[in-house]
Amino acid sequence: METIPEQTRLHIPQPESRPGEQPDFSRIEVPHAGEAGRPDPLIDARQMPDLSRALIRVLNRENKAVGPWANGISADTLREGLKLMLTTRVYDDRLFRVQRQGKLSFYVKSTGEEAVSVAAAMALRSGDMLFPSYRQQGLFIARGHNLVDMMCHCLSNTRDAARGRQMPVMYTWKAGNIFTISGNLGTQLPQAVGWAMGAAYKNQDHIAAGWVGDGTTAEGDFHHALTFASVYQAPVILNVVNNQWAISSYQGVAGGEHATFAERGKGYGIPALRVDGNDFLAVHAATRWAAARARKLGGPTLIEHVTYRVEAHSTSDDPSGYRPMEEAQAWPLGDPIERLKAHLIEIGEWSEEQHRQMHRTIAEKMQAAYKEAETFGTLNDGPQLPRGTMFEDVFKQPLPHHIRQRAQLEEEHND
Amino acid sequence: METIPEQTRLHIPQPESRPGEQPDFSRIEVPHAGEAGRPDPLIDARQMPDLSRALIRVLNRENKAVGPWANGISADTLREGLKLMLTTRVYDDRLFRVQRQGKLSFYVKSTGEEAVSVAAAMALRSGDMLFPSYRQQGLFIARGHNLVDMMCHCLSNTRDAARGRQMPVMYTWKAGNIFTISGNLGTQLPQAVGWAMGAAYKNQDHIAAGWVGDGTTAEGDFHHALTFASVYQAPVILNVVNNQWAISSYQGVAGGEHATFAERGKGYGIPALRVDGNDFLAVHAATRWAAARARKLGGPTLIEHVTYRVEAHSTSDDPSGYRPMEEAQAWPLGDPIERLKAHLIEIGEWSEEQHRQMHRTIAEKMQAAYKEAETFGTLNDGPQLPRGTMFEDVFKQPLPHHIRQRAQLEEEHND
Amino acid sequence: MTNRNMIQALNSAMDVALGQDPNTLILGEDVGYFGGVFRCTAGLQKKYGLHRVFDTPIAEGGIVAVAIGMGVAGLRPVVEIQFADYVYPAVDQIVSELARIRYRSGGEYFVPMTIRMPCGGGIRGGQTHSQSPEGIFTHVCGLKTVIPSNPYDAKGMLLSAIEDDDPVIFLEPKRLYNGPFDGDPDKPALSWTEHADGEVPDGHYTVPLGKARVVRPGQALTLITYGTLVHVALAACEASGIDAEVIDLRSLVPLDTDTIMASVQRTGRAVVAHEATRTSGFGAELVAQIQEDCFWHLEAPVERVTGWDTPYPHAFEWDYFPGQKRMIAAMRRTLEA
Amino acid sequence: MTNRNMIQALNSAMDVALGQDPNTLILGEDVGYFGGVFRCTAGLQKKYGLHRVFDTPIAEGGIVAVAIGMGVAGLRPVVEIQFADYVYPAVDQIVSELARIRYRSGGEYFVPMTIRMPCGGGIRGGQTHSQSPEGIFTHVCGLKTVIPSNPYDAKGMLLSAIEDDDPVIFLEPKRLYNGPFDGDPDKPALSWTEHADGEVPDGHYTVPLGKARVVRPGQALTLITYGTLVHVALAACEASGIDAEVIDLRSLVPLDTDTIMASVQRTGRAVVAHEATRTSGFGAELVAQIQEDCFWHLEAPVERVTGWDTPYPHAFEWDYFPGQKRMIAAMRRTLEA
Ligand SMILES: Cc1ncc(C[n+]2csc(CCOP(=O)(O)OP(=O)(O)O)c2C)c(N)n1
Ligand SMILES: Cc1ncc(C[n+]2csc(CCOP(=O)(O)OP(=O)(O)O)c2C)c(N)n1
Ligand SMILES: [Mg+2]
Ligand SMILES: [Mg+2]
Repeated sequence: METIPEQTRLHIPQPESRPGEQPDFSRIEVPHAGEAGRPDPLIDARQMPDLSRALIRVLNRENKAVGPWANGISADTLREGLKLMLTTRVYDDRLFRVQRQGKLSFYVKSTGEEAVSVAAAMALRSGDMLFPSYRQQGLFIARGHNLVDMMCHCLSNTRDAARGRQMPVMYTWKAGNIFTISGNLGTQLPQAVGWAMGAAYKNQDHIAAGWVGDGTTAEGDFHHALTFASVYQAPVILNVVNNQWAISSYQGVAGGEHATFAERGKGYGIPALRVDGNDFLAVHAATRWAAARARKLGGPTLIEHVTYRVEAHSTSDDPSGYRPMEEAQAWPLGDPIERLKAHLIEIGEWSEEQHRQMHRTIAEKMQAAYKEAETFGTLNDGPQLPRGTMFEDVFKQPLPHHIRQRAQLEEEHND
Repeated sequence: METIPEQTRLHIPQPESRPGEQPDFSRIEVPHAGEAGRPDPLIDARQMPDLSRALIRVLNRENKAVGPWANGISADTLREGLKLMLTTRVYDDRLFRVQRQGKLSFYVKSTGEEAVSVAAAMALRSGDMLFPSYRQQGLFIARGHNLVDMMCHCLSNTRDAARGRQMPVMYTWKAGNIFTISGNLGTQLPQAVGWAMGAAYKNQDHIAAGWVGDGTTAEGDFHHALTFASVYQAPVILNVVNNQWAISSYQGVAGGEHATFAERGKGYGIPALRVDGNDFLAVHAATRWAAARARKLGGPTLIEHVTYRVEAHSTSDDPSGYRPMEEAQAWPLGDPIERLKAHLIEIGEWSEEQHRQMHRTIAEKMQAAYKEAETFGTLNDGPQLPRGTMFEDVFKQPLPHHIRQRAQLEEEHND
Repeated sequence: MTNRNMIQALNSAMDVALGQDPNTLILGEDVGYFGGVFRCTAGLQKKYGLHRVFDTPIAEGGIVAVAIGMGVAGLRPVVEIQFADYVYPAVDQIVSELARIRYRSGGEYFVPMTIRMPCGGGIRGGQTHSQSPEGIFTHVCGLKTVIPSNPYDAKGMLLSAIEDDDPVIFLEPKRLYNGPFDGDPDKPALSWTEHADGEVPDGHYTVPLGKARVVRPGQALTLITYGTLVHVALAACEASGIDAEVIDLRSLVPLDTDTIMASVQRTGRAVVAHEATRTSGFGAELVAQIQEDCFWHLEAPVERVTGWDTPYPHAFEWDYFPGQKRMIAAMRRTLEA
Repeated sequence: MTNRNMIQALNSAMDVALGQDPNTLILGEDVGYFGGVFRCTAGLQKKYGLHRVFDTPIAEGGIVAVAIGMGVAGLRPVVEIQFADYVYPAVDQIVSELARIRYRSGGEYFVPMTIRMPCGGGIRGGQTHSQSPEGIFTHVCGLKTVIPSNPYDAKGMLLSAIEDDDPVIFLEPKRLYNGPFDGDPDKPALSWTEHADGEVPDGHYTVPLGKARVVRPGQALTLITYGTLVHVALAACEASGIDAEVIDLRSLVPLDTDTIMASVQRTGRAVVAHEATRTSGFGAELVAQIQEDCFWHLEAPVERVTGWDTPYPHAFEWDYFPGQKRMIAAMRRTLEA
């Protein structure tokens, strides 16, 4: 039997720090806001300046919006963005607590990543189709989905649009043009490309956008999305939310050690933007750029949003087992809500008092919404969906064996 | 019902020419030989000059070896390469004819692509492990596999190492460190990465090399190979043989319209070389560079070999249905055998007479080999493998149901 | 009415579908200009335009994924997988997505996709051009799985599949493309020209999914099969003189249990036959259902005639293939039990 | 001998395997520093080093592919797929490659890989954290498919799997990780502490693959099952007073037909039970084989107790789950037939 020496030639990527060690984000280069150039959205991909290693930032240290990506977004829009991000955060906090009370089986927060979804949704048109992963609840909130409906989904209750079939957070909202979220990572990205191809086929100028995490970029689906998007020049925005972690694996395990995720686009001739994902204005501007490009038949764009997963992966996870507790505080790109708030205050369009007031209003609304949601039942209590509905929607019409099985199930409960 | 306008917004890639039209390879830029620089093989990937849009060429129009990639390969080695390429071509021609006689079920030629495999095999060490696709028969020939054995495989006869289970051309040769070829495209590339990881794990300095076609790069496996190779810095060479066609689909359908296949490497921080695949010296030099890099723990390299599939995809295919007949002649990078021969003559190390003589010798050897191979049977005639062997090797030991089924099969034939 | 082989019948079905619904489109490897490696889509790109019938990158998972997106966008994609053996890279998109989208979205979203793929052996394709993976798909709720055995059914069923709002796995026994095949490779190949089921209407018609067809009424036993083996079964009856009732299932999910059970209850004996590997093949499901529904009528164990539990080996293709001998032996065992 | 839950037993098996063979290594999502989302590999990276137990990119197909390459290089990879529901992206590498490499290479190459994956429902995981895909793997020749029901078997079988020179699909019923589960979610959860099969030797031992275990001898009928349902079956016998012989298959391929058939031939009645979807599930294969081998002994149709032909719905988890009621009803039907 051979023995394997301790000193192996196999490179195993390791994060900068583990529990008990000092957080270390020195690998994250933070260029000055305004530094990255902004090419014309219809620039030939071959002429595209390399923004895949840049970091597009708009808000500078003085909380001012600077540089070519600062595109004159109105204070009203910014306030709306602030409200939607805060709503998302309060929503997350509320549902997290509900989960801890045992009323939800599971929950996933997006704390710290609210700009990624809220700003993107605001930069798109309502007819554009969205294919999120499970951490973009901000898209639903920004598109104005009813909070009660969202909560009812998480409670799998009688008002759940998914009819009790999905775990919490895997929303579906056809009226809002957001696709049913999959528990399987990555599958939705090439689907977004297909939807975009369909829109182009039908000569519509709607575009599609999809989101995956840094970890998920390793799936074959990611490659399929980029390949098909490039081949058919599909009007689609492919978003990678690099929140540094995939459960316990840091982004280097997904291949972030030797290239950025935005750089993946280069290999397919797809323009790529690497964006400060905690800078609302930067995410908004980048999404607008990509949307303009796609809508005018310029083809797909890949956007990497550099952000940080502040909380646990999900309620089933405890990150103290694999990363320093203090890492979130050490994150160099700050908090998207705090930064946008500071910007609005800086430009004289907001105040601490207004902010407190808004927070209060949102919290009250959330409280009321949750109360209402519970009247439709929880997983364990209150009104329940009829169990027989579980046999519906497997097909458009139940097949004979579904009818038989449904009857058998009812019988089990009549005993 | 909506109607879809003729003028769709969906981009469908189209080749430059179709049957009846003039072949047009103006998209293939052919830079001067010697132009591309040659960095040190251990260069940091971040510092790597971009050779993924270049075309590394050594042989110039005067048939001289020029530039930094001309690395003083001996005339003996070149003559050996010439012989092996010619052997490969004669082998292909012979087996093609055997197929047309109805003695093989199927055959795949590599005509015009002989340098890609022969030069690569010669640039590697015998302990390096190869994971080819079905069009790299040159690897087996260059590593000295017995031609009779190869033919016996194609005949599925009593001396077939695959024991009659594989179609022709899907060789297996463990003693030669070449992996059993798969009929499923792309699967072998991440396996090559895994083998390389295994070698590194065991602290050996063997490396692995895998080959896929341009069309195959679209499979998720390709992405897995690049991702894992990058993450673990595996000592592996990932070869893309861009022969312009994937059955009837030109390379643009695989995503070659908006980037080269070598460029895919960029997105993963994997150094990439784009090579004139019909230039024996260029393929050899590029492979040596990548091998040196991998062996010294510099990590993976992606090599795109720009070449042309001169013949039909396989004996089941007729290319006159989808590309101009004259396309092969219009191919701007010439023929690898002719070019190496001309170089050897140019440097005074070869002559037409020697070439004719060599051709004759090879043809005779081939003839003799085929005669010998047939003595072990063909698919329809002569000695046959016992049918019961089909139940072996499903598992290391047959399971009880295999023994039962084997008996049942024998009974069928005893009736 | 025109005499058509199965390739032409399939082509005609797609021609009709493209003609009647601008939201129908065809995509797959080599299906565009070239018309598919088996020529099933020949001429359709020329007739309907580049964007209606087009080539894809070689990435089965990607093809199904983008077709899902198209379906969600309101189109009706018809996908060709070049060989059923190459469907595995798409299994995640088929199982985790295509089959589940209607369900997991509470009925909000659905994808009316048809996935065509040539299956089965008999063309010396070896282990990677001969597989019959229907058993896997029948285990996945949310998919319909069908397999015609002749040109008439092929066209009518393909139109049904395309018009169906649920995803359909449409398997095409490639050995039947050019003619019926009775399992004897040494006999000269037959063509569909002389066969009644080669008479195919030119325009639109459908054969419903979920209806089996009794192709040979009989008294001695019930032989339940589909695809290529339908023709082997008929030949086996002829050769052996056994008066079996031969049922061509045509559709595995939905399954026409009425036709099956009525026949077995009458004959009291059943044989099920398929080309796929035996263990956990669809034959097992058939046996399980038959013994559930016909236990008191059965006078002998239900026999399975199948491919072996090995890959489909190149040199031993005809040893793997469940031909007449294997079928007759099983029928005899059933009758003698 | 130490009392261990199933997680600890699996961990101990891998600990032994890593300790005895430097060519054994473990890879998968989150298995390294963190020790796996179910903690099965906890502490192993620390004990054996970074390169022996490490995290992979999230690409199940890539994981299996590189593990194949490692196996060819002479290593013995143990792969964790985080949930069985996420194995589908790896199906091509498993079916077309892993299962076929020994065969297609004429025995030249082989890959001694074990693929572990938690399966089954009962933890409110909804349709993407509850699946039991064993039926798909049992249809693929060249794969062994096994599933333990307790800590003792889990460790012994995992060591057998790792030491086996053929690829093994190793399913772990996640509802059993922390204790036996009788199917009643309203009862307080049990732990393995009080269970005899929670006593697990510390060092090396094996439980052979292919041997079923009679967990309850009985006369009235034979109840054949595996995984979580073994415990449901025992509770169902207790609750109903039916004297069933309960067989824990442990291994589906290879299948211990001797134990099954001997029992059914004695009792004359059989029920097969699994959590997976009914149609084309492994239960169908069991029924098919039982009626083939025991036809003349059977006094009633073989009943199947299974999950329904729907995805595993989040809110209706316990309506989907084949619990004691469904099992008792089937046993009664069998007895009353
Ligand atoms: C195909 C598949 N494999 C594995 C999982 C299990 N899983 C769920 S989330 C997750 C990590 C994803 O990380 P990332 O893509 O970075 O997204 P994030 O959670 O950070 O937003 C994993 C491995 C899954 N859901 N699907
Ligand atoms: C997974 C899979 N899909 C499809 C096929 C069918 N097929 C065989 S060869 C081929 C074209 C491959 O083209 P390319 O990769 O460019 O290689 P080349 O034949 O040009 O050498 C196709 C589609 C296959 N063998 N495997
Ligand atoms: Mg992440
Ligand atoms: Mg090619």
